[in-house]
Amino acid sequence: MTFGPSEVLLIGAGVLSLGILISLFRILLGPTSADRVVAMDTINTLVVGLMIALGAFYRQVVFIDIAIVYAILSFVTTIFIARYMEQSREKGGSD
Amino acid sequence: MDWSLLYDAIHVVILLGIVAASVLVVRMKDLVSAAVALAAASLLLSLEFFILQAPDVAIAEAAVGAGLTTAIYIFAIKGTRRREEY
Amino acid sequence: MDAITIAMIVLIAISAIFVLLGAIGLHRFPDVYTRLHAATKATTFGTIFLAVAVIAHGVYSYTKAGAPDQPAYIVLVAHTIVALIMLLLTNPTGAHAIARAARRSGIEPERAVIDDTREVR
Amino acid sequence: MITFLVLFVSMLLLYLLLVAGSGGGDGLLGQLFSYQEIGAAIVLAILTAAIARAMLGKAKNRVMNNPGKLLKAPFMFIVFLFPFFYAMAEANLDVAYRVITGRIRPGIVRIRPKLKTDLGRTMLANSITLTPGTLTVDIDEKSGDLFIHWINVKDTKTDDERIKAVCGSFPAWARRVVE
Repeated sequence: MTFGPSEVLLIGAGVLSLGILISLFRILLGPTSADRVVAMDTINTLVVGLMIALGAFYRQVVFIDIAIVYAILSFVTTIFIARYMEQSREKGGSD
Repeated sequence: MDWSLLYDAIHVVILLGIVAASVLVVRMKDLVSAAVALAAASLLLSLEFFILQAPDVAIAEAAVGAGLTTAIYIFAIKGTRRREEY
Repeated sequence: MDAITIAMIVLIAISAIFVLLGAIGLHRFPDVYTRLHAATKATTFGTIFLAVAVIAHGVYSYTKAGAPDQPAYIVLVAHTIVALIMLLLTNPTGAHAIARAARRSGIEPERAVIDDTREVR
Repeated sequence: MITFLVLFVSMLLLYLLLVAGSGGGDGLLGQLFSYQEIGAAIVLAILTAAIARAMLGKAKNRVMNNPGKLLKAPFMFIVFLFPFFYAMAEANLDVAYRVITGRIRPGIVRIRPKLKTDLGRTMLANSITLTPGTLTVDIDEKSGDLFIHWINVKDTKTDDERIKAVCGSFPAWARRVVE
């Protein structure tokens, strides 16, 4: 058993995946759809962080490129849903 | 303590998240909330491909799943009523 | 345990604390706007510290590695910096878009003591 | 022309950052870039700048028309990063305190920062979103007023006091960097 930088990165990745699991409960509970979009945006940020941590853990550079692509594309999704909610002008329903 | 156990634990957490988000997609009555849950499921699926060390599939899933399908679903929801009734 | 391990433990501990606080804040606050405060600020700050830990790891490994392995660590550090810049540009913009969409679709801020947007529309 | 040059330099820097580590030489400088990549970077940056110039030249960004300010802006931006990161750390400790205790007093206030350019307003809005207890909700596009959600409203009398309480010295910094 060794304890070096790789193991520390793995622990950080574990904490981030715990944060993803906690945020998923807000998608389940959230009274309005805006709450769910907030939870999805949080998960996006955490997934980018997890990709950076695991990319350094694997020591392969291709994996960090995925994080860059992912950060840009998830932003497009968030903006798209926000534009739709802005135009629809009705109260977000509860479930 | 064996560190590969923690690696497997992350893997299991991501898989549980995919299952939970997919169940939410079916159960939601509000269509925009269902689209958001579908986006969450597909981004966790992209992370799963990442952990299985398939970078090309992960990029394709991120582009198609997180970017394109959500936009198409929102376009489709624009043409319907927002709430599902049955 | 050498110096780089201790430095990374400190950086990743800070990042873990803020990420968990952001995720818990999603459940402790009453409405969309206050949840956005917890979600954007705390998780962005946590991810910055995680990226700084990865950059420190890359720089340290560059000084230790032999000549044929060194370019891989330069690429690692440069691409982590690009990912961090993208995150810092897109995160506040996305939060602002969500807040504006929520206000224009008619969600009232809960327990608000003052609301200047009400007199505009 | 100046828009073209700004786009060219920024695209060149982005491409070079993405291909760092492609050289085959010895030492840090020898390993950074190969000649082929630098040539490709120049060609692609010229193409990108020529295509994107028509789109970005329309914005009301007056800093683009003033070469002296333009050369000063990157240095001022780097100096701005230090107070910005201090305020960001303060913001996160504040949010952490409010998550733990649950003590909030939210509200949406209207402030008038008197910035003229689009770039300055964007920078101020993004800085406000990342710093103590405030979040930009909406913008009045004609007058440049910002609507800000404030997690812990303090009572203020005049407009200047309110701007000071919401965003500290950021309007002055934004004016210094891009106007």
